Amino acid sequence: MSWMLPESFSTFGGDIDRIYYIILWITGIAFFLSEGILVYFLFRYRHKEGRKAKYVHGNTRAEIVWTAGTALIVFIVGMLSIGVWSRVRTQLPQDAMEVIVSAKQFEWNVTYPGQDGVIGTEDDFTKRNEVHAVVDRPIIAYLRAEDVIHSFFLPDLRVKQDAVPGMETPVWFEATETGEYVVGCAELCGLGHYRMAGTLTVHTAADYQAWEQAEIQAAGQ
Amino acid sequence: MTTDAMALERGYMPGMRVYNLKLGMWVFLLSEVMFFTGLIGSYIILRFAHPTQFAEPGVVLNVPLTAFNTFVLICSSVTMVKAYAAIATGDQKGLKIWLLATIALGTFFVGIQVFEYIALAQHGFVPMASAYAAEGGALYGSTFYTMTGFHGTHVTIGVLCLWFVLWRAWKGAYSADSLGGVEIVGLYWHFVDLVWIILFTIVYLI
Amino acid sequence: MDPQPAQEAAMEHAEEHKDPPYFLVWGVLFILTILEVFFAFTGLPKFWIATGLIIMALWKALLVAMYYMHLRFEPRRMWILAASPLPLAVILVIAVLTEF
Amino acid sequence: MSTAEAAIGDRTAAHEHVDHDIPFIRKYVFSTDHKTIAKQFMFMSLFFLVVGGLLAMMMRWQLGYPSQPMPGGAILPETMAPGGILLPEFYNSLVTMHGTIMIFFAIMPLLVGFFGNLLIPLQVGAPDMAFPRLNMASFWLAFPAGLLMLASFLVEGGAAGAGWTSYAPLSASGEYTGVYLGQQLWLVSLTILGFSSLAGAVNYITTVINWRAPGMTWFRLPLATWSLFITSILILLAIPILAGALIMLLFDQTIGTTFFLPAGGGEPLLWQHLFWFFGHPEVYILILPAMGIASDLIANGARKPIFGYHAMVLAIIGIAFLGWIVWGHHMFQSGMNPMLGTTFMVSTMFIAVPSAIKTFNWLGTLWGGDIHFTTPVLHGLAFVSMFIIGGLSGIFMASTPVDIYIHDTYFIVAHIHYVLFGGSLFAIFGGITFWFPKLFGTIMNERWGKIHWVLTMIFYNLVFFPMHSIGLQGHMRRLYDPTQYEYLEPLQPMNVFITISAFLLIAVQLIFVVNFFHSIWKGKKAGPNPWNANSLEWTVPSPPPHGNFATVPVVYRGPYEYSSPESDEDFLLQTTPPRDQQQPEPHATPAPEGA
Ligand code: HEA
Ligand code: HEA
Ligand code: CUA
Ligand SMILES: [Cu+2]
Repeated sequence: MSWMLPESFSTFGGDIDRIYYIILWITGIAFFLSEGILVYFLFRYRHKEGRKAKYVHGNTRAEIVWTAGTALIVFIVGMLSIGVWSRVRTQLPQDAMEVIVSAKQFEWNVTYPGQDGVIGTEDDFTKRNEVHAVVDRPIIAYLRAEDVIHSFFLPDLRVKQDAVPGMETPVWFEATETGEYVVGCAELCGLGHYRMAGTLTVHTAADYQAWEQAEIQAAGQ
Repeated sequence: MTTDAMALERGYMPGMRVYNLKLGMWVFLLSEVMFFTGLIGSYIILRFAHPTQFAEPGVVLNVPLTAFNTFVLICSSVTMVKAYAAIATGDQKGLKIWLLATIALGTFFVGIQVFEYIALAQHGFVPMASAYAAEGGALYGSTFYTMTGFHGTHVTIGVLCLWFVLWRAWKGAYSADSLGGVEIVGLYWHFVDLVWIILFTIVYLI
Repeated sequence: MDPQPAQEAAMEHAEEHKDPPYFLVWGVLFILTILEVFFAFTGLPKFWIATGLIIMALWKALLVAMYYMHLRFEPRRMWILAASPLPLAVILVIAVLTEF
Repeated sequence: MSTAEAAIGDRTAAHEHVDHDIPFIRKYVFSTDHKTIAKQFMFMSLFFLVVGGLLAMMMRWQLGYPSQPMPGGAILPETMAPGGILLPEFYNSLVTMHGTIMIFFAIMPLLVGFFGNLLIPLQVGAPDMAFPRLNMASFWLAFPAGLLMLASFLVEGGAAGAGWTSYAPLSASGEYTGVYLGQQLWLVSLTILGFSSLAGAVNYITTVINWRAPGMTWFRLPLATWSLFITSILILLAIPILAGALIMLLFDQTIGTTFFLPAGGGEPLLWQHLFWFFGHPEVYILILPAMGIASDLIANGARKPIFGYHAMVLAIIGIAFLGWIVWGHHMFQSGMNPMLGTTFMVSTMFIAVPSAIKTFNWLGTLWGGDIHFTTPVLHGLAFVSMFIIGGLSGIFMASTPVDIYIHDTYFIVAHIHYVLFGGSLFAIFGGITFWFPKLFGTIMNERWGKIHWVLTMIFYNLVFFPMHSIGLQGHMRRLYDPTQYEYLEPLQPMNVFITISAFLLIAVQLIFVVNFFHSIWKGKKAGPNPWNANSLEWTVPSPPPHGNFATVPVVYRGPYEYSSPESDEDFLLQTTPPRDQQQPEPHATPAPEGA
């Protein structure tokens, strides 16, 4: 039972988590405040012989206070969120690596640019359920789907974006540490939804070079 | 407590100053508005998203014929409202005649639409993607038949209701101060006409 | 169960002094329809054709609602009731259109 | 007092004999009496509540003991659970049908079909609904719709398995799920249910607008009726959109149109927009009546007027209005235009404002009260405290960046159940206990009611509170076997814990079932006004006679005049004439002494 988020390994992961914790504080306070008052009233004003309830119909000032108060709080939360959201979703990074992630029941096919570094040429090569990226270097994945809607989910990097057939949705991230991370499918996509898993391998630039060369060789044969 | 005294004389508080049947019909028509919003809205959105899937006006659809059909439906609205006006002045004969006229025009409208469907289908303009062979794309067929089809169904239901009202009129069920049935079937009928006015413009002319 | 429209019909007649001009409205609808058809095929830019046609269509729809559905002779709250779904319809279509 | 009792006595007598003229079939089966129809809706939806609960138990078994034979699983056919082990496709059907049945066939008919039918005519002072026959049709459409939904389990290919949201294209073509007929039955059934809801809505709206008793001005309506009225407007305008979408999807499934199939140029996102444009108002359809009921219960328990009655009404209207412009918050990660996402986030955030107004006014109602902890009140209080949790978790998801991570995880599942079980269902339990006398003339057993309440509160929270936590660890929803992801392995003990609690939760519901049926036959007889409440339904005998009111009641004041100095008791019926008019009006209903 924990309200903490697992460690995040992407550049914007921290911002997302910060907003989460801010909201956790705000709602936490709101929670203990309202539930506390509730319980206190229940105890304080429980039925006793001869007690007669106050005969009041409300209080306009109180109404204004909590209306305005709540409005202000949610407004602030909204404003905080907009910043991160537009950073994550509305601006794609320059000089990023590019791959095409094409989802289908129940696998992720990742197409890499290959030698020329351009996608859509014949030297591209495709790996099944394997995403490879370089640490501290942004990468854009162009999400496609061949059959139904899937959702490209990298829990450790705070990335989630649906892959919709008939659309190409770009999603980007920048890993901050090398290692192996899980790729999951977050949108119900059929009986194999639960096992539509892949891996994200984040290399150092050098390792990535080596791996890419090896793959190109393999594709060559 | 003067308000209560007044309320007492009035009996139930008629919040709309409109009798139940009529209010109920209006309320129902609001939901009909949203229903056609769903269909027409989807058409607008899909067409906006995929212009190439749709043909220019007049290329596939037969505009003159449908324009004439629109005219027929408008006429049926006049006859309907005349039926109402007739009974409002207690004119039983007028009521029956105008109702019959409305039924005739409504049936005629549906007839022309069926004829139009057959003609279109022969040119490969069909709802299903697999067999679609006309200009534009399958979305055109899908949306066209769904929208006009549901409107046609509404007209057909309207005609059936009109038959029922006519039958009751024959039994002398209506009079100048009891014309609820005639009025609400009229409301429905005019609404269906109204929807067609929009459909004709959006589907056939734009 | 249902109070007969007697008093209510009476009220209506009180407000609407004589029969509304049903046939006049019919004439206008007829002319507008013809105008629409011709306007649709004047080679104007698509945008203008669309706006022009929609204006005419809404005009016709309004005529039907006002005169044939007697909205003109109903209490104002009926107007509000009748207009209530329109904003929602607009919101839905506009919002989704911004997608594309 | 004797006179009053007498008056009621012979009035019932009169109506008894009227009742006897009605043949059995018209009285109990094809009845047009709103109280009978209410009962029909209640029994139907309680049955579906049990079904939905049992489906949930099967899901929980699979999640707690993935791919292990479930006890008694052998009774399931090979196509569902060979060797008692659930198949993934059957799990998907379970999730889908659980969600669909609970929302459309349990909670919605309970709140709208049952409470709407029972309360509206009684609380506005009408003899029945405006259109009794339409009302009957409403039930006799809902019932077959439910049977169709259940039948889809038996057809070849199994029941629909694309989630209760049935996202296209997964739902639009059987080749993706192997479910053909099942999905089509799902679509047809919901379309029929839509017609049923529309019939109801038209009835409720007309009745509330036109059939309020003399003196029952808008701001003298009980909040239960207010919320049901606003809810009906939501139903009236939201259901048709769903119906349109369902029909288009059905055409995609059957005759080969391509509205939502990208292969033919369709737009999968269009389905989501249409569905959620209906779907979000729908979730408020599921909470507003509960809010109204809870308000009535809490005011009655605190023996105090509702704090800020006008604010409460405005909040209901505000929630209903805002509910129309937030639907996109279900689609933040769907590939929807991010700018649109921003707008939807802001509008969603502001839904918290009217909800806050309501929450704090409930607290205000308790402040300075003289709180009697009867079972209905306890359920009302449970509603408030649980709705706060569910609502606050909504704020997390409303924040687009946070939603990136928690979308489609168990955090959402926790939210769903805190608002729908903790909110709606607790209000329903409370409402049933409170108005039980108006249904069967008896009172439910208080002791067992309280025991059921305590145990439900405990186990309910043990089931759903941990779901927040596993959601935050990245546990996706609609996941047949979480152990497939090794980063979810550590959560397995928690899943087992949830499953065990879930079984205990449904087990303690038996207390309610037993109490319910026992009280129908053996329950203590109730007077007209066992809870000393004020609104019109408490001025007539329990159960109210056919036609409800012997004479048109006259209303002199609001429904929450508890502890008013005007009366010697701590309650004051809406029909008691004010002190300045000594003699009650000739045809005003005499105020019976509270039993
Ligand atoms: C009864 C049903 C109900 C209700 C009332 C709500 C109420 C709310 N819901 Fe919920 N929702 C659902 C039923 C409901 N929801 C369901 C079924 C789903 C899942 C659908 C699916 O299957 O995908 C869902 C999903 C859902 C999502 C999509 C999540 C996702 O899929 O990624 C979002 C996102 O914004 C959301 C938000 C909200 C908000 C902001 C409210 C607000 O109305 C809550 C407002 C209430 C409060 C805020 C608490 C009281 C206020 C105070 C105590 C004052 C202090 C508060 C502050 C200072 C903030 N809901
Ligand atoms: C009101 C709605 C409602 C209710 C009450 C419940 C009740 C329960 N739900 Fe669920 N649930 C949903 C609505 C609801 N649910 C929805 C909408 C979804 C999303 C579906 C989707 O993803 O598509 C969902 C999804 C969902 C999931 C996620 C599945 C997944 O994503 O893989 C889980 C998992 O544990 C779950 C569990 C439970 C459990 C254990 C209960 C238990 O509380 C059940 C306990 C049993 C009862 C409450 C009934 C007892 C009966 C009575 C008390 C009445 C008897 C009285 C008489 C006969 C007189 N539900
Ligand atoms: Cu792919 Cu779920
Ligand atoms: Cu929502």
